Parts: sequence; structure tokens; C-alpha cells
Amino acid sequence: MSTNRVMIAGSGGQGIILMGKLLAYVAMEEGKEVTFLPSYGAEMRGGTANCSVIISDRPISCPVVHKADIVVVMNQPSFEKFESAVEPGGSLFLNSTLIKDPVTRTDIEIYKVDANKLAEDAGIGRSANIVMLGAIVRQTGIVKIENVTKALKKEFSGKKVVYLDANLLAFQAWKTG
Amino acid sequence: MSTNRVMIAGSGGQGIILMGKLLAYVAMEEGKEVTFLPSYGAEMRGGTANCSVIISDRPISCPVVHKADIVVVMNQPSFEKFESAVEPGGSLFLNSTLIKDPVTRTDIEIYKVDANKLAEDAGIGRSANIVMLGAIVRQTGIVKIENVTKALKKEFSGKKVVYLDANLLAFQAWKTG
Amino acid sequence: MAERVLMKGNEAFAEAAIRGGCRFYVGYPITPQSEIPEFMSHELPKRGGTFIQAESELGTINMSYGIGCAGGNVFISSASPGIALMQEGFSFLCSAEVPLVAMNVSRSGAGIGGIQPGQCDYNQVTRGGGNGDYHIPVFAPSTMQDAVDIIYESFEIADRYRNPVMILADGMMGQMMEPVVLPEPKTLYKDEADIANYKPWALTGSKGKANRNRIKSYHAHPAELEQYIDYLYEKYMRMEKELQRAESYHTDDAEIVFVAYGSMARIVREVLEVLRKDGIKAGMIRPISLWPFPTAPFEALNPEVTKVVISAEMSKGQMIPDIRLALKDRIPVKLFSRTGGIIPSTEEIVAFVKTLRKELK
Amino acid sequence: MAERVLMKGNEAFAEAAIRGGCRFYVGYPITPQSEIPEFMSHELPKRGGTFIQAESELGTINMSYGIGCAGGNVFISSASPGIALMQEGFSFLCSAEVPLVAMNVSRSGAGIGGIQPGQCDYNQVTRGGGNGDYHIPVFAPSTMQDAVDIIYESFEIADRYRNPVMILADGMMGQMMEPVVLPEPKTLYKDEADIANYKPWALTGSKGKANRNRIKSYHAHPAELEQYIDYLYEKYMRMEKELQRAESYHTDDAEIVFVAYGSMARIVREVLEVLRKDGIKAGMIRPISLWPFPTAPFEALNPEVTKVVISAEMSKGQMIPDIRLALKDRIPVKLFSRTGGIIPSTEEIVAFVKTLRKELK
Amino acid sequence: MKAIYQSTVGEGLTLTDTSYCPGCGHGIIHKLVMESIAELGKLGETIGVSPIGCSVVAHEYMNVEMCEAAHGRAPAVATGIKRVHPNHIVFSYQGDGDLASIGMTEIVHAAMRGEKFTTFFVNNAIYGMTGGQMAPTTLLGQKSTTSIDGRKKEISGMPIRVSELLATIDGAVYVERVAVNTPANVRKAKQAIKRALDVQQRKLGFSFVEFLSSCPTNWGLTPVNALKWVGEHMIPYYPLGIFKQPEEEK
Amino acid sequence: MKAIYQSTVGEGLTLTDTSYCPGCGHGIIHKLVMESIAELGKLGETIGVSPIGCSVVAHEYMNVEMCEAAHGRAPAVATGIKRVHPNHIVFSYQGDGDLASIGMTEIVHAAMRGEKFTTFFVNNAIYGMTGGQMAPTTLLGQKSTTSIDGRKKEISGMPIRVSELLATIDGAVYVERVAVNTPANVRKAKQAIKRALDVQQRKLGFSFVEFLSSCPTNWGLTPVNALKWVGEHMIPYYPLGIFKQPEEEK
Amino acid sequence: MARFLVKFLRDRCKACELCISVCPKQILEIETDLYNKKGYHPARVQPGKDDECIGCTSCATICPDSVISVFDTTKE
Amino acid sequence: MARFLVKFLRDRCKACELCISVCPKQILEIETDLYNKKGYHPARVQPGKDDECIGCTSCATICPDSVISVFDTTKE
Ligand SMILES: Cc1ncc(C[n+]2csc(CCOP(=O)(O)OP(=O)(O)O)c2C)c(N)n1
Ligand SMILES: Cc1ncc(C[n+]2csc(CCOP(=O)(O)OP(=O)(O)O)c2C)c(N)n1
Ligand code: SF4
Ligand code: SF4
Ligand code: SF4
Ligand code: SF4
Ligand code: SF4
Ligand code: SF4
Ligand SMILES: [Mg+2]
Ligand SMILES: [Mg+2]
Repeated sequence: MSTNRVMIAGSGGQGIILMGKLLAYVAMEEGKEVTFLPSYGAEMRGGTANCSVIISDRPISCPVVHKADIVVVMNQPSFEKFESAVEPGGSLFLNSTLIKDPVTRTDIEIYKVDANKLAEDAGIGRSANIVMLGAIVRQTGIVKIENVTKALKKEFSGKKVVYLDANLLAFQAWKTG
Repeated sequence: MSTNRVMIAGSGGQGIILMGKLLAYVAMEEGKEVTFLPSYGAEMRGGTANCSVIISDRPISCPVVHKADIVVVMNQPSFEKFESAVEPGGSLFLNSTLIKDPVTRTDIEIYKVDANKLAEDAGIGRSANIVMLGAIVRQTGIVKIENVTKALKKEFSGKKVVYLDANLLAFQAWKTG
Repeated sequence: MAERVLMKGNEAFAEAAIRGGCRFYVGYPITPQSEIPEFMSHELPKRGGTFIQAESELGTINMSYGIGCAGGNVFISSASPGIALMQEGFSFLCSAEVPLVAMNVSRSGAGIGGIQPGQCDYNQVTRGGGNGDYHIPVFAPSTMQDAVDIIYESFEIADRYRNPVMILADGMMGQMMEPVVLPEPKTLYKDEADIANYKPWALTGSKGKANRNRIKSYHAHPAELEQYIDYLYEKYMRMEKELQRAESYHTDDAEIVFVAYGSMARIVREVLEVLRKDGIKAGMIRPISLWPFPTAPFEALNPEVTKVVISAEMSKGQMIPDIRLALKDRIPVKLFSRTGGIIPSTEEIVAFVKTLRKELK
Repeated sequence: MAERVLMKGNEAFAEAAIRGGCRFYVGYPITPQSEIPEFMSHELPKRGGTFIQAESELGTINMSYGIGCAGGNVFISSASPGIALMQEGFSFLCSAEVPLVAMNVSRSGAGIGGIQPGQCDYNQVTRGGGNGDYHIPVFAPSTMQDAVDIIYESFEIADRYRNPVMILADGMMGQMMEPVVLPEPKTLYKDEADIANYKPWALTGSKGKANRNRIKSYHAHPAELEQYIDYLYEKYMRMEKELQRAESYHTDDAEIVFVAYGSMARIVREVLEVLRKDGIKAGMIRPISLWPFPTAPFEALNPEVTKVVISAEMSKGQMIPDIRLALKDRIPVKLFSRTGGIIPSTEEIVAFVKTLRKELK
Repeated sequence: MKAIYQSTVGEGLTLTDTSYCPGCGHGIIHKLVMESIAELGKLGETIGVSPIGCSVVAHEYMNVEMCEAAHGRAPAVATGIKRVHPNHIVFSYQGDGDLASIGMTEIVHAAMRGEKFTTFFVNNAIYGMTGGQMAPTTLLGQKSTTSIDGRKKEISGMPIRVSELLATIDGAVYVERVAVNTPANVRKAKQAIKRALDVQQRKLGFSFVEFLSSCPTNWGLTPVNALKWVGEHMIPYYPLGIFKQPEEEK
Repeated sequence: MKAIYQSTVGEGLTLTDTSYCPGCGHGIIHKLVMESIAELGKLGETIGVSPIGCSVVAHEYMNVEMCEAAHGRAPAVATGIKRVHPNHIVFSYQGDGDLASIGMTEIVHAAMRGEKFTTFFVNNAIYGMTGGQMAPTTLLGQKSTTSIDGRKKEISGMPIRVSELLATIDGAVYVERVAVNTPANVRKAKQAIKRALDVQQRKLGFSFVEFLSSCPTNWGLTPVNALKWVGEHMIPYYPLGIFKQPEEEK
Repeated sequence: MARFLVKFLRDRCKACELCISVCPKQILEIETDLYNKKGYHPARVQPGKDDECIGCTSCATICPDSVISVFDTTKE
Repeated sequence: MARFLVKFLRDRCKACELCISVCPKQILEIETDLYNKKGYHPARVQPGKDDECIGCTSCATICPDSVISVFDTTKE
């Protein structure tokens, strides 16, 4: 598979942008071509936020993801909006802590990740995004786990180093799909 | 002669614009085509003012007078600037009260009008322009004398009626060239 | 026929606007059009209208947007750099579908430039100097009578399309006097209360209306905005078809065809006479609408007959792209240009043509 | 090769400017470029530069004119309606020969419109929305690397011609991240005292100079102004010759040639691949300079080979006149357009081409 | 059962949900303005102008006829409207970026001319819509995305006090600053609105109410803490009170 | 033989004749500004900005480096210049149309930011260059080409007092209004210029001098009567004095 | 029955908690098990605390979303 | 010889008469038989009145065209 199109959606405060950036950053470090495109404008008002990440072996034309191989939805409204964006045969990762509705599509792989719960268990409630990142990486192998770990160490350095351990835990929290 | 090009120049306060307007107005009343074009911008600062009047039997293309049949200069700087604008064979009317320099051109008709002096004699020192208007009209027949008189009556009506008689006198002050 | 009166261009423009239905005038002084606000300041109130001296050209365009939103028929005027300051506003009015009649009595040069006549605002007024896909019809009269007639009509054009309309004149036209026949005053709406009938979309208060009116420019949703742009574009296409205007002079047999508008067209008219007297078959196309640029007279030119087209401008060839597009590049286009406020003489254009003909041979 | 870093477009633009010699940044917030002033507000002072948050876009352009007069290398950025407000200023800077690098991260629609990406400022930036005869070179990068490289270079271009230079990007490019290699920082002048050496024309105080410098836009005398306009025009003609830039992709054998710039060109690049896989010979000309519009690649097209040219835009055909002029109307031009902030997908463009080919047959 | 406070939703305000963030001061001010106009029975004879800022689509919420204005130009637009409909209530509703930065000329001159409309000025010390950049009203030391270490006097000067500035202008007949940080202050704010509208209806001149408001999102505070911040930081720098009123009312 | 008053022509002023009308106040003010800078010995380290107005080509007359600014924007331009050359003397020279009308935003914000340059503001109660239209500073009852029966409060509001308005702004550190109607007042005006330049050189903030000046041409008065008119009509409405000065000097 | 009735347009509530913070009787709360149409947990009077309301209307006054009306059940 | 010397850059004078109007000794006048380079009748000290000058510099101070310099002949 030469190109991966990932769409991540949730609410403003859920760290959607960080997930996407980390993914893109790690892929770049692995020598891939990457683009990252966040939604903009609307977030300001606490609406939904989303971003698209494309990872490829070759130059990427357009950073917009109209249909995604991997869709990650972190809350109910995003689920409603983006369930249909999964390419047939693609994967849908959903934050089952917050999304209660049943998935209607049958032509895709579904991964329910109790992200908020697992994050709290890991000791850092706000890291549901990192839990989810762990799930995606582990499940799809889109980038290497150890490289994400490296990136997390970089992200949570300096003043933020106090959050590192919990995030590393969160990253490993989800075990299987 | 189907087209007359007149250029009138002097200083801001000399009533240059009024002379041109009266000429154009009377010609229009006589059924001619006319245009009137004042200089603009510079006058504001007490510089020289000038205007072009074209009177013709047929539609007038451009209101700008590059070369004139009749040039009227009311003060020294205008004389210096516009002496050369007279078409060979054309007429130059100069206000001899204020213009002392000798005319250098020999290919044109020259009319020296002691305009300020004559105006003062007529009882209204500021009407040098009307004296000069009388001179032009009388000398060139460019418009009819009685029509100018009519126009003067219209111009000096209402509040301005007190100046009428003196202006009519001024208009007739210059007798011969 | 009504009486001919001798008027200064700027005053005739203002008077034509009042007679054409202008009830509001907003302006800010700038040479060479200041006689328009001056005239309006004392005339308009006498005729039941309102004059506002704005604090700037931004004030001008935005007050007139407010007046337009409220259903008033509004006229504004300015000159070159003043028009540049209004570009955001023009774009805004187009996007909000608010009518307006605007006049640019243009001068010369970029920046402050000079205050003498120029035609170098061609791009500025025809190409939409503001953001977005929009168009403003631009009419370029060349005599006082033309100007009076088109200003008079423009209020209806603006209202019909709910779009600004621009009249492009220049300092020479604004400052000169020439006889003109003024049309009869017309009334577009009786009084304030009548606006809601004349312009049901205008903001007149929601009382008695089924739906309150709103006028907007912002669209948060791309799909909705795209639809709206498509809707507006359909309107611009209609305007493009319906508003093309031009006059052709002796083009049928013309070996040389001038293209000239506004003041320049006046001069070229005389140039044609001189050239024809000299046995040179010259003609002219005078675009009256600059946007939409009139294509028909150019399509009618025959390359077998017409060997060269001359764009005669008081600018540096700004009209040439439009001419080439209208001609589909079938005939070569040359430029005659004077700038800086200099109005060329008949003689120098004639001389230009004669030299050009020698070169072409 | 230097390290690739992952950066947000707006931040990469700002960083490239700093490395290219920007010592002053002036700006006013507007989506989708606000990250540029945000980045500059904390980065530039650290790097020895000065950040000024202006009170408006008028403040922005006029402060930067002041900086430019004083010899500082200045960068500004805004988005569509903000650029519209600067039109008087751009005209003024051109008339006064003051260099500046300006960036338009454009959005969609006229007026306020929407804040999603658009390309409908094509006319606004290429046609001189201000008054007068003047031109501003406009470069339209399509990748982050393009953008970084051209911004970096623009300071020298601006200084060389003593003229503003515009970079046209759009909201997608401003907001996205992609890896980029940043060029080495360069220094155009050492310090304040060095300005007088680097820019002898700049205002640095008359002390020690034979003649004091003055920078002006106003010319009272038409003859003098005309001469000055001719002088400037000669410069614009030089710019027109020297600054044309474009990239051609597979145009040699292409039956269909797209013309696309900026973000749209990225998408078309993929469209070409898909079409060629399907056996359709498609190519693309990507204008990098929008003014001057690059004519050479269009002249190179052979109507025997290329049957149709498609202008692919996020606007309503604004580029078509330039394409037709460059083509001299030798090949028909069609429009593919999405607007309102919608970025088209590869699939829909491919579908458009397939339908078009059927129609043409 | 008698309403002692009746939500104006469906009357002064439309049924449309606002796009404002939870706890945003704009919501409170919208409500006060529309309650006031509804109580005057003038919803059908009012025309409003919304600014560019978070409240650009105030016309979706305020149940009167309205238009949007280009950034900063609402006072010019309101001038135009009022001149066409001199007997209607006309108001502009503007943020601090809109009014105190790019639109300073327009507000000063509407005041100078003594235009007979009312401006509601929402001072939340920040550019809300564009994501929290420094406004002319941002307090010293206050962080914003263009002053990440807090506004500094040496770089950006001291925040501007618009009410005080406008009060120097004769045509500004009513000028008051209020805050919407506590129920008591909210009630006072409504009184100010009513007085301003009264001045307008009596055609005395230009009337102006400045609201100290909150932007929890860009301040990075909870709505409750944001209102506390208004009280603790904004009011001390921006004193509340009437700066101008018609002679007879003093 | 000692000069007790030496014409600054050839030093602070160039040898070029000015295009100002006879008796125009601009001439007096040009002279004062340039005498002051010359006396400071700073002609070589001064950069000025001329406005759009009759003084657009002030740079022809003032013997320092200068540029023109677009109408109203001189304070923004001066801001830019001063930021590049923080140790030079930088000034803008502006008329009342330029500064008080179209350029209100720029002057208020230069003051707010406390920009360290000086603005010389020539209030002649008229648009001079464009032919005598009403300015924001035109007095009630004063005739102009856009108020031929005299300015009326109901239509155009009361004239704006710029010094008072700017004095409400913290960053404006020195604000004084002077008049050039009598030799005594002209001398005071020069003192004001010197104080303002001193504030600038000490980098204390924004400094501003308003000059009540005459426009004989557009007022339709002789130069002598025009200066009388300044004293009889302008000074009563525009009181002279220092509105703002650094603490330590009070 | 309680004298004062505090009514919420629950689907307009954005859970900003301003009403809660200003209630002098501290009887308001967020209803954490319910999502309204907008996806927020709306505010309400704590079950059983209706009686304690003094009808001060502070909650309604501060509410940015005009969610709250307050009624006096003893009056017409 | 008079103590104070009032010197005019005559070709700069625009005959505005401001100097004349402010001179406390009223010793200045327009020289009506002379035109300067600009075409104005320049101002001057009335012939024979040099002595009356008190060196107050009022004329120089008010002159809009920087025409006038005043010298004290008794000082170096
Ligand atoms: C001409 C122009 N410049 C800039 C912008 C971007 N912009 C949109 S809203 C805004 C300011 C918003 O701040 P404020 O007026 O304080 O309103 P708030 O959102 O805080 O209520 C700006 C700068 C614009 N839309 N138009
Ligand atoms: C954008 C723009 N608008 C208008 C003008 C026209 N204009 C030139 S000078 C001027 C005002 C002059 O008045 P003021 O500033 O009072 O200066 P004064 O001539 O009285 O010294 C105006 C409106 C212009 N040049 N540019
Ligand atoms: S960003 Fe701030 S001002 Fe805008 S809606 Fe949100 S809280 Fe209110
Ligand atoms: S028009 Fe007035 S301000 Fe201008 S130069 Fe003449 S007198 Fe001075
Ligand atoms: S009315 Fe007063 S006491 Fe009752 S719930 Fe509301 S705030 Fe509490
Ligand atoms: S104040 Fe209003 S919006 Fe906020 S929680 Fe209470 S009811 Fe809900
Ligand atoms: S110095 Fe004084 S006394 Fe002497 S001429 Fe001048 S004004 Fe008169
Ligand atoms: S004041 Fe100056 S310009 Fe005026 S008359 Fe006296 S010397 Fe001449
Ligand atoms: Mg705000
Ligand atoms: Mg003035």
C-alpha cells in the first residue's frame, strides 16, 4: 500500500490536531511523504475539529482527504459526520467511551476504543487522543511504534515532561481490536 | 470661419473664468456648438488661471485649445506663457495696464487694452475682465454684442444687480484697436 | 426638445443623478470631482434629498452601502486613489447585491500621481480590484450629453441587477462646460414608506412583512457559498450579455480602426475627419461599456479590410487585452498613448498614424 | 541537503521570510493567515527583527511603506478583503518605487465571503486594483517548498526592481503541514547604519550625503509625470520579460492541457496520472508567475496535438483571459471551476475531462 | 403563573441556536439588546448592523432586520441606514477589534456628526473570531496569540479607553460603560441600553454603550472564571459609569 | 553685527519658493519646525513625512529627508520609519482633513502605541488643497464650498477637538495646542515644537502639536484678517494650552 | 408546590455553568447523564430543591443563551 | 546708523502684509513700484524709518516666507 489517507475528527479540546501532527511527523521521520491539513475557522467556537493526514511513498498531490482508509472519530457528532467517509474496506476507529450509537456500515473494519476510560486508567484523563493514537498505530502499522514513542518523548519534554510517563502508558493502553 | 478657438489667461482673481463662461454661454444662445475648459488645480494657490473656449458651427471634438485664434492675456506671467499660443494670423489681446513687455511676434494682430484703467474709469475697478470681453467681442465679432449685453444683464441680476450698470459701461469702454 | 443648458461637467453629472432618481449623495473631496459634492451639498437638500460629507472614501462607500441596504437610491463620486480605497467596499456591495451608482472622474498616474485627466483607471474599474468573483458594469461617456444620459439611466440599471454601476469619466469631462439637454426628473419611489414596495428586499423594518429581510456577505458553509456564487455568476453573465454598448464610426471600409473611449474618443473623432480628408480610411470603435466589453463591433471587423487597430488611450495600453480578446487576435493592435495628464492633440495622432502607415508598408 | 522539517504553511512562509532577509513584519489578523503574524510576533524579535501589529490593513500597507522608505526589508501578509483594502497603498508604493514583499493567503468569495481556500483573487492581484498604470509581480507557489523558495527570493526581487512583490497562496496552503527544507538565513544589510550602503536611495537622514533623498508619489506637472510614467513603464516591461516563470508537465504530446496554479495545480498533477493511466494524454502548464503571465509554454503548444486547454481554478474563469491572450486564441479554452472554499477531488476533475472529451467528439 | 423573567427566545431573539462558545458574553449582550427593543415594541421598526467578528451573524439571532458591515465600517453603514429611515431605531453592534482598531475613524465621525443611532460596543479585550490576537483593548500583561508573553507597554502601548475618547466629542450625547460580569451588572447594562435607545428616539445625537464582556475560549478560562476576570482585571482599568448624558438628566 | 532673527532659508528651509498662497499659515509653521530642528543640529538625522494637502510637497521646502504619505496615513508611515531608525528625529506634518478626517484611525493608534515620533498638526479649519470644503474642524457657521450657508450642527455635528481627544490616550505623552496668529503666539508655538521634539528624543512616547493656522484663500480673507479670524473665532473654540506632558514637567 | 418555577429551554443550554455560579441558593446543577440536542449536558434545578428558589432571576439574567425563564406561581 | 537692521529676501516675499500688520512701530510697507521675481510687490522698511525699529523681530517671526532677518548692529 503506497498511500494512506487518514481522517481524524472530534471536538476542539480533544487533541485531534496533536494526533494528526504526531502521525505526520513520525511518517516524515520514517522518510515518507506526508501532508497534514486541519479544518479551520469553525473550531474557534468549540465546534468539531478534524484533520487529514496523508502518508505516502511518493509526492502527495492534494492534502484534502475526501475518502479515507482510516477514519478516527473521537465523539458522537464526528461519528455521525464521518462514518461515511471511510473507503470500503477501510478502518473506522471510534472512541467508544463517548460514541454509543451502533455503526451501520458493514463494509469496513471497526475498532472500538474505550479511549477516555483507558486514558483515565493510565492516569491522565486528557490523553484519550494518545490512547487512540496507540490503537491506530498498533492496529494498522501505518508508522512504527518505536518511532511514535520517540516522538512522544520529544513532544513531552521540557516543561511538559511531567506528562510523559502517563502518555507513554496511554499510548500502550489499547491492546487489541 | 467655422471654428473659433479662444484662450484666456490671467491671475486667479481677475475673472478669467467668467469671461470664458460668458463667451461660451452667448455662443450657445446663438445656436453654436461650444466648449469651455478651465485650468484646474493650480489656481487654488493664487497662481495663474486660464480657460479655453471653442465656438463652432459643428460638434466640437476636443475642448483643449493647443493653438488659439484668439488669445487674451490679463497679466504679465500669462503673457509670457501664452504669447506663443496664438495661431499665426490670430489675435492677441493684452491687458496693457499690467503687461509692460513688448510683444515679440509679428505674425499676429495685437490689441492692447488698458483694461484695469478703463474699468476704473467705468467705476468698477474689478471689471477689467468685462472691459476686455467688450474688446474681444467688438473687435472679432465672435458673438453678437447685443447678446453679450443680454447675458450681462442675466449675470448681474438679483443681488448682483448693483454692479450691472458699471459693467455695461465697462463692456463698452474699449472703443478701438 | 428640451432646452440646452451650458453646464460644467461635474455639475451636469450631479444634476443628471438627481433627475435620474438619486435621493442620497455621499462623497469626500478630491480633485477633479469636488464640484460634485459641492453642488450636491446645496442642491440635493433643496430637492428633497440628503447630502452627506463622509469622513473618507471608506466612509463614502460604506455609508452608501447602508443607504442601499435601506433602499435609498444613492450616488457617490470620487477620483482615482479614492476609488482604490473603495475596492473592498465594491466587492462587498456586489456580494450583498446592493445597488449603487458610482462615478470615477479619473486623474493620472498611480498613487497620488497628478490631478490632470487620465484614463489609467481602466484596469482598476473593469477588473474588480477587490477580492472575489464579481463584476461591475462600467460606462464611459464621451460627451456631456452621453454622461448625463447614462447617469440618468444607471439608477435603474443598478436597481434592476441589484449591483453597483460605475461611470468612468475623467478630469477633462468633469471640468469642461458644454451644452447639454437635461432629461425630465423621474421618481423611483415616492417616500420612505414607499421603499418597501419599490424594493421588497430592502431593510425597512420587519413590521408587516412575512419574513424579515437580511443583507449579508459572509457565508460560513462552502457548499452554500458556492451555490450563491453560481447564482451571482448567472447574473453577471446576464449583465455581460445585456449591457454591452458601443458606437462604431466609419469602420466598414476602414483600413485603420481606432478604439477609444471617453475624452480620447472625442479627439479621435476629429482625427478621423482629418485622416479621411487626407485619403486615409480611418474608423473608430468607441466602447461605451468597458465591462462588459462590447465584442460585436470587433467581430464585425474584416482583416481583409482593416489592417491595424489602434488603441488610443491616456494610459499605457490597459485596454489592449480587451481589444485583443474581442478581436480574437485576428488583427494586430497598436497603442497610441499619452499619460501624466496630457491630452493629445489631433495633429499628433494624425502624425502617429502617418508614421505607422509608413512602418507597416 | 538540509534537514526536512514538518511545518504549517503559514509558519513556513514566515520562517522563509525571516531567512530571506525580512527585518520587519507588519500585519493585522485575518483568517486563514493569522498564524503568520502570530509566528512573527514571537519569532521575529528573537531574530533581531521588529514585529508591528497594525491597526488595520491600511495601517499595514502604510507602515510598511514607511519601513520601505527608510530602507527596511519588510514582509506583510493578509487575505482577500484585507488585500482589497491595500490597493491604494500598492499603487502608491509602485508610484514611489518602494519595495515590499506581500503575501495573500486567499479565501473564497467577494466581500467577506467565506474563510475557506479560494483562488478568486486572481484579478485583484494581477490586474492592479489600484489607480494608475503599474504592475506588481505575483508568484503562485503550489507546494510548501515552492512557497518557501520564492518568498526567500522575493526580497531580492523587490529590492532589485524597487517594487512590491506579491506571493499568492490560499487557505489550504496556509493551513496544511508538509515537510520542507529551509534555506540558509541570509542578510541583506548588517544594521541600521548599513542601510544607506545597501539602499542609497532610502531615507536614512541627509547627513553625509551629497543630496538629501526624497520619496514621492505626487507630480504637479503633466510633462514631468508622463516622463516618470514612461520611466516606470520601461521597468515594468523589463519585469515582464525577466520574471515570467512556469512549469510544464507532459505537454508535448498532450491532447488536453490543464492550466492550474497554486493548490489547484497539486490536484491536477494527480489528475494527469489518473488520466494517463486511462490512456488519455493530459498535460499541465503551471504558471508560477501570474503577472507577468508566462507566455512561452503556451506558444509552444501545437493545436494539431492539443485540442483543448482547461483552466482549472477555484474561481469563475478569472485566468481565462490571460490564457487566451497567451495562446493567441489558437486552441479553445474550457473552464473547470469549484468555488466557495470547496477543493475539488481528483475524481471529479477526471470525470469532468471524460465528459468533456465525449462532448468534443 | 406570572413570568418574572421571560426568555426572549422567539420574540427578540430567534429560535436559531447561536454559534457562540458556551458562556460567551456576546450571548448575554444579544439578549439584553433584544429584550430592550422588544420591550419598546419596536422589533418591526428596528434595523441593526452586525460587524465582522464573532457576532458577524448576529442577524441570525436578533429578530429584527439587519445587514452585515465590512470590518470596522458598521458606524458608516448605520449612518446610511438612519438617514434613509430617520424614525426607525438603528444600531450597530461591534467588537473591539472592529470598532477600536480598524474602525476608529468611522466611530469617531459618526459621533462627531451626532448621528442618531446607537452603537453597542462589545469589549472583550481580544480578537475573538480570528483566534485570540491582541486587540487595542487587550490589558497590559494579558496574553494573546500575538503577545504570548502578555501585552507590553513598550511594544504595544496602553489599552485604549474608547468611552473616554468618545466622550470628548460633542455629538456623542450618551456614553456609558457597563459590564456583564454579574447579575447586578447585567441589569445595569440593560438600563444603559434603554437609556441609549431613549436618547436615540428623542433624536438628541449619538448614543453609545460599551460592554465589558468575556471571551472564555480565547482567554483560556472557564466561562465562570472569565466573568470573574472581567471583574478583577477589566473593571479596574475600564471604570464603569456614565461618561456623557443629556444635560437635563444629570 | 549680530542676527537677532536669522531667516532659516538655506539652512532649515531650502531655497525653493513655496507654492503656498501669500500669508498662508503653512509657511509660518514650516519655518518654525525647520528652525527648531536646525537649532537642534539634527537636520542630517531627521526624516519627515508630508501629507496629502497643500503641504504635500513640504519636502521641497524642508531641508531634511522626507517622503509623501497617502492621504491620512502619515502616522502609519512615520511609525514605519521610526521603527527602522529609532535614533533619528521622525515627524509627520499633517492637515486637518488629512489627520482629523480620513486619518483618524492612524493618528489614534500611533498615539496608543506610544510611537516615538512627533506629529505637527495644522488645523486651518478647511480642506485647503481641494478648494475649501468643510473639514471636521470647520467651525459652526463657517462657510465652505460644501456648507455654503455655514456649517450647521444638525447636519454636520460640532467641530472635533483633536488635541483633547488624543489627550485621553496614555501613549500620547505630549499634546499641546498653539496658534500662529500673533508674533507672541508664534514664539510659543516654537517652544511647543521644541518641547515635543525633546519628548521624542527622550523616547517617552508620542508627541503632538496642533497649530491653529489660517487659509486666507479658502476663507476668502486677506492674510491679516485671516490671522485675526484665528484669534477671534478659532481660539475660543479651540483653547490653547498643554493638554498632556510628561509627569516630571508639570 | 414551590413558589418559583425555573424553566429551561434545555436544548439551547451550552453548559456554561454561569447560572450555577450566580445562584445565591446554589440549587442549580449540570445534568450529567443527559445530552441535549447540541451535545451538552444541560443545566437544571437540583432535584428536590425547587422550594429553595427565591425567584431572584439571577440565573436567567446571566444566562448567555436565554435558556431560563422564571415564574412566580402565586401570581397571575 | 540705525541700531537694528531689517533685511528682506525680497524675491521670496509674497506681499502678504503680515509683517506690516504686526510691526509695533508701523514702519514697514509694500514697495508698490517694484515687482519681485515672483511678481509681487515686496515689503520693506519705509524709507527713512530704519531708526525707529526696536528690533522686536515680530515681523520676522510672523513672516510665512522666511523673508526677514533682523540684526543688531551694535553686537558681534
Ligand atoms: C478587512 C478585514 N480585516 C480583517 C478581517 C479579519 N477579522 C475578522 S473578525 C476580526 C476581529 C474580531 O475581533 P473583534 O472585533 O474584537 O470581535 P470579537 O470576535 O472579539 O467579538 C478580524 C480582524 C476581516 N474579516 N476583514
Ligand atoms: C484618498 C484621497 N482622498 C482624497 C484626496 C483629495 N485631497 C487632497 S488634499 C485633501 C485634504 C486637504 O485638506 P487638509 O488635510 O486640511 O490640508 P490643507 O490643504 O488644508 O493644508 C484631500 C481631501 C486624496 N488626494 N486622496
Ligand atoms: S471566540 Fe470568544 S467572543 Fe467568540 S464566540 Fe467564542 S467566547 Fe465568544
Ligand atoms: S489654499 Fe489655504 S492652506 Fe493652501 S496654500 Fe493657500 S492659503 Fe495655504
Ligand atoms: S431564580 Fe435565583 S434562586 Fe432561583 S434558581 Fe435562579 S438564581 Fe437560583
Ligand atoms: S447559564 Fe444558560 S447556558 Fe449556561 S449552563 Fe445555565 S442555562 Fe445553560
Ligand atoms: S523688528 Fe520689530 S520694530 Fe523692527 S521692523 Fe520688525 S516688527 Fe518693526
Ligand atoms: S510677512 Fe514676509 S512675505 Fe509677507 S509681506 Fe512681509 S516680508 Fe513679505
Ligand atoms: Mg473582541
Ligand atoms: Mg486644512
